[in-house]
Amino acid sequence: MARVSVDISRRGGDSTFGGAQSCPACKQLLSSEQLEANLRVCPECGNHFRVGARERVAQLVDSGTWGEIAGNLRSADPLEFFDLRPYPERIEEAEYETGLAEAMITGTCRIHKMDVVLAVMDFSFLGGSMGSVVGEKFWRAVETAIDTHFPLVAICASGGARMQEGILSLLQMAKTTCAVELLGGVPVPFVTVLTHPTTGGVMASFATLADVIIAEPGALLCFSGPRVIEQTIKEKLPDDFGRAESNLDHGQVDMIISRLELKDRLVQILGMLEGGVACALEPLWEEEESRPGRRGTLAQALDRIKAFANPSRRSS
Amino acid sequence: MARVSVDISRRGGDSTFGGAQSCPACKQLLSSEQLEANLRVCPECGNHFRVGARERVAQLVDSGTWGEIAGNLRSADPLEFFDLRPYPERIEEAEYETGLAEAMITGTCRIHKMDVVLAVMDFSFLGGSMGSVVGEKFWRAVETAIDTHFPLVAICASGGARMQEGILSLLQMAKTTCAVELLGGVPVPFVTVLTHPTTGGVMASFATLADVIIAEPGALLCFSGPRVIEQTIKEKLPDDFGRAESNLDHGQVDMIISRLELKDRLVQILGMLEGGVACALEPLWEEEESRPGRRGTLAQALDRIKAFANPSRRSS
Amino acid sequence: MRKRLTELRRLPTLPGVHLKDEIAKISHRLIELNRNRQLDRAVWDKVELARHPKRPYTLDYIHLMFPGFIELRGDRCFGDDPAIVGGLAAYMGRTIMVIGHQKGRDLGARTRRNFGMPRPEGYRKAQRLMNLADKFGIPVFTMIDTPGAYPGVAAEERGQAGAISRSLLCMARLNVPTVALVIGEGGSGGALALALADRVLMLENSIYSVISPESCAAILWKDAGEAHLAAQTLKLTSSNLIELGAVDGVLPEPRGGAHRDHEAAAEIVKDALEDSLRELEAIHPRVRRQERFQKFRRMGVWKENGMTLF
Amino acid sequence: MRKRLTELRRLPTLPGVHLKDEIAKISHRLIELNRNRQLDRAVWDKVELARHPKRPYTLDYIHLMFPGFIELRGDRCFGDDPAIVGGLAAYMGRTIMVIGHQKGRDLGARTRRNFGMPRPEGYRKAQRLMNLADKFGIPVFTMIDTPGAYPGVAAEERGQAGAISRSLLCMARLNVPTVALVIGEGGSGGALALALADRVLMLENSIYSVISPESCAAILWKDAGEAHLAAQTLKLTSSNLIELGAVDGVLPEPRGGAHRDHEAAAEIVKDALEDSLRELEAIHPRVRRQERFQKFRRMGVWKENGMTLF
Ligand SMILES: [Zn+2]
Ligand SMILES: [Zn+2]
Repeated sequence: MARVSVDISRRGGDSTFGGAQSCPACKQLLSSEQLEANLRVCPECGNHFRVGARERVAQLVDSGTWGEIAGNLRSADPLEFFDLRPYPERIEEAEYETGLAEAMITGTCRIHKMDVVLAVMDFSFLGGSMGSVVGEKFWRAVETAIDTHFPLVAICASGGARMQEGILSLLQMAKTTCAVELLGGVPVPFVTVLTHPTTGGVMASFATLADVIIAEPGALLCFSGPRVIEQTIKEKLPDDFGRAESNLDHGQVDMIISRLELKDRLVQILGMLEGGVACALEPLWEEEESRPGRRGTLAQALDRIKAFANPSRRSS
Repeated sequence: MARVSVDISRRGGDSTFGGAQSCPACKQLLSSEQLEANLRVCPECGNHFRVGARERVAQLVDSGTWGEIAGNLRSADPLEFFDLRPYPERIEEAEYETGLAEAMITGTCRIHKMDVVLAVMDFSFLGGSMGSVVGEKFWRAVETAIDTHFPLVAICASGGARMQEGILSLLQMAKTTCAVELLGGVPVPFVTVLTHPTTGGVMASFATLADVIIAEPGALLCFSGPRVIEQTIKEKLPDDFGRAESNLDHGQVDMIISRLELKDRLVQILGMLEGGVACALEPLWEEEESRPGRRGTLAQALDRIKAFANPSRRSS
Repeated sequence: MRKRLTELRRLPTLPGVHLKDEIAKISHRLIELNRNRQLDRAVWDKVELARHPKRPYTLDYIHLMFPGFIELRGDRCFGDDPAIVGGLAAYMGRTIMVIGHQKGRDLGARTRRNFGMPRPEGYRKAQRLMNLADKFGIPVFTMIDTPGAYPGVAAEERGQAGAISRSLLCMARLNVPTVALVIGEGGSGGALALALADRVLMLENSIYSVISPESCAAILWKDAGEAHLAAQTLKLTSSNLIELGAVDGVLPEPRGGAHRDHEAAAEIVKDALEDSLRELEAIHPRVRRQERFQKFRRMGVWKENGMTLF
Repeated sequence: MRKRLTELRRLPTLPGVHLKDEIAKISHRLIELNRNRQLDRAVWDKVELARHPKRPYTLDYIHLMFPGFIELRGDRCFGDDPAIVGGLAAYMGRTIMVIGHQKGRDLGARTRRNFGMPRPEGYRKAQRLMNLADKFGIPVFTMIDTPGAYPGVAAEERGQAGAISRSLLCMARLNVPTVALVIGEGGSGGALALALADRVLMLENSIYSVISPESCAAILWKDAGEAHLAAQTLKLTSSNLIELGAVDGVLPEPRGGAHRDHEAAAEIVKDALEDSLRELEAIHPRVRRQERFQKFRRMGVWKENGMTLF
């Protein structure tokens, strides 16, 4: 499970420091400002650097619309876990270094004026590992989505389960899955964006249970990380193992979307799914049982669909 | 589709003639009586010869319990199909040669005292091809199963759709599928036994939609027949292509059962599924909506389950 | 003469009597008599139109009919089959799930899309998308254009038959309205797998058949050269099929065929889809399902107690 | 001393000041102080018992508990994975669906069954069987005994992650009662995939963990030799887990461990299954599902507004 040790150095390294750095893919020297302005996508070669959770929110969300959910949750230390260092110390350090309280932040927001519940993971917080707080935050995000009927978007980045919470971290896979099932019963649209890297327990629970699964280019997406597999088969894996492109070929994700297009595309996809929900909630026949829904959103949904500025078109 | 031309000579040839014949697998000379007494399984090597529909009924059904359903259906000639010979003439000849009215017979019966609706196909009637009559007979068998709550067993043997009925034969795939969906809504258990050969439209409709799929040893089970594939890839296929054993390895069937055990096993499997149905129909909580069921069959089902004389056991 | 032939066939085979040549001769004359060369040509023209390399394909219709389309890929098991495309489309101010065979226009695309011959992954992707549509109350629109499911060893091993049967079951099960349109070649079970719909429509110059004329001729006439005759005999044109009750409607094509004017063809399809959905959405989902079952139940012609029933 | 370590770590890295050695030394002393060698050994004994090669496996329990068992195979997509077995079992006068990891007893069986490490096909078979059980109102009983899902390239390509997540979703969705029992090694997501149940039980000497002690030691202690310490730290024994609220019950084993007396162990499991099902079947399916959701919702420990919540 906990694949905190996934090798991410090849993909971009730590992107939160200031100053210039060279793109690991094309070696181009890039200033921090340049990178940030381009959503941390290399302007030369399109390599996607990692993005922190707060920065991701800033990239996606209409300014001033973010309302954090469950921001006051903090990890406890149920196992009194101590390896080379005590778990609380690791947490403290992660808080100090990332400015985050946990590996996931959740909130309501608007994206291109569309109401959305958003959950964003941050790999730099203990490898984006999923412990009790991540599980509970995801659950509350789902609850909010069910209450408001806002669609849920989860931006994933995780090395897997958080070993330091032992079995309780494993059980977050069950917990988040139950949440997805509840969400599907409404139904409220659920879309995940899998970013580099998403592996282990997150990949094997809510990340792959979405209605539509989007991957970022080049992202490593797998259950067992390359190192674990290399140890098993005693062979070096090819570079494209588990990458987004390979996942697309193998039918595991719906599409790969460049971060530069993500915001527009997300709204299109959610609008499409909403369009179905909205129309289905305006029945032409008499209802036999009352159904919790939100009448009157049809027009809103239709407006969104009509408003497609840049429809995606592919030819043969 | 219509794979009437599937090569079946390797597997046993025509087994309905009298006199001695040699087993195509082990070359042993076998008398007709010997073969019939052993359910047309070679006593030497276990090779399964083809069985006609009437003989299959005799093998499986408790004596005197067969009540045919829809025995008065006959093929029409909606397309006025004429190739080298008119379709009605082909039908007449098949009737004459097989003593059957169509490629499937259906009826209610008891198998080891268990009420069952049984549909049996006969490959010697125009290659077991599925035309309008086969589709309608299957539909009526399903209707009977829904009305009586008797489980449905279909013994399949078919080269595919009956070309001479054109599109109407293709649409029998849709028709039989709709029937399966209706049956599943009750639910009534549905088990298929795939015998040599089952291919084309039958394989791609009700044959593979059963709750439990049983295959006879060595049976060729596929969608496209070996000849069609050989023409496509310009290579000779291996002998085991599409055989029951390969289907089992590839996860397409639940089990392979020797014809000598089929009757006992069928009743065990049906009893197991019935046990679930029966128990599920005896709720411990109060029902909110009335549910069509058959109370009182619990004891009957339990008796069947308890009566397992030879439970199947496998060790590691 | 036909009677004579039947009698000849019934004669017990006696040693030394060689009836085979005689039978073959009479058969051949019968075929010739039976042949209507004019009809033959007319039908074969339709076959060629249905397969015309410039005919609009699924993605062309999607491009022309919908202001927005988001392709969804993969079966979540093994792969993504480019021989079937599908996704969410913006349609008349709402969402629709569009799924169809895609043959590919140029050689590269044709190879990649396997000439529109799906493997099991394609049918599993279709099922996934249909279930997604059902969850959100999104109607399903399928376009059919395939020579048939791909006949390959690996496709068989991964369960081609079960992939088709479960695609059929999935369509039988849907609570949302479903419309299927044969836009080109409706070949065998590989086509039907996407055509168990509330409304099954055909374009005027499309064909829909249990087997390709070529294979049929090879099997029944023992001569692939008789494909023209087989095509005529199989009754695979839109006018044949509407007469047989196998499809619910035929859409006229622009003069000369859909390949002459893609835009006009798309306009016709769009209107037909709108009409069909308006009709279907007025029906309660449960009733719509029942009507779907009853429609396919009625497919077939047989004799019962001496009467021919449709 | 722990504080001193933390402070040292917080010091900004100054050129010429080499704190790493200092930190490592203090860390090491802390590990030594923290280590409870007696507990260490007791926990490791459990790990070895849980992996004992003579311990009863899923098929042994099936053999001993049920008068009849019909194995059902295949995922209908790609293959049949012998690392997971499943089928219909006759149980207390009714039917039950039994599904479990199977490690294999001798070398041949171990190889064939991949040491109980499933590929995606195994989880897809499990889903198929659970859905079949749901259709017929048959309760589901799972037995968990795996080092984990198989880490292989092909398994990844065929969607190991999605196969596990959908197995979890399938179990979350079931309307029938579900009972899961960890009989040996409950390793990671590959174990959990079969353990999202109304009742999750453990045998006394089984273990259930987010990661194997060996891997955990290699990652966190940078030393696979610290597996004993990792095992103790991970709290993976049945008594740890019941204390953490991660499982609903622990079943005692025959004296010395289940491997000493398979029959007695099977008897214990049978009784526990009976009790669990009696309890669960008295609950309305909808309520049972809700309780299942609520149970897993409560899994986890966190601080909120300064209070620690369970
Ligand atoms: Zn670059
Ligand atoms: Zn023999």
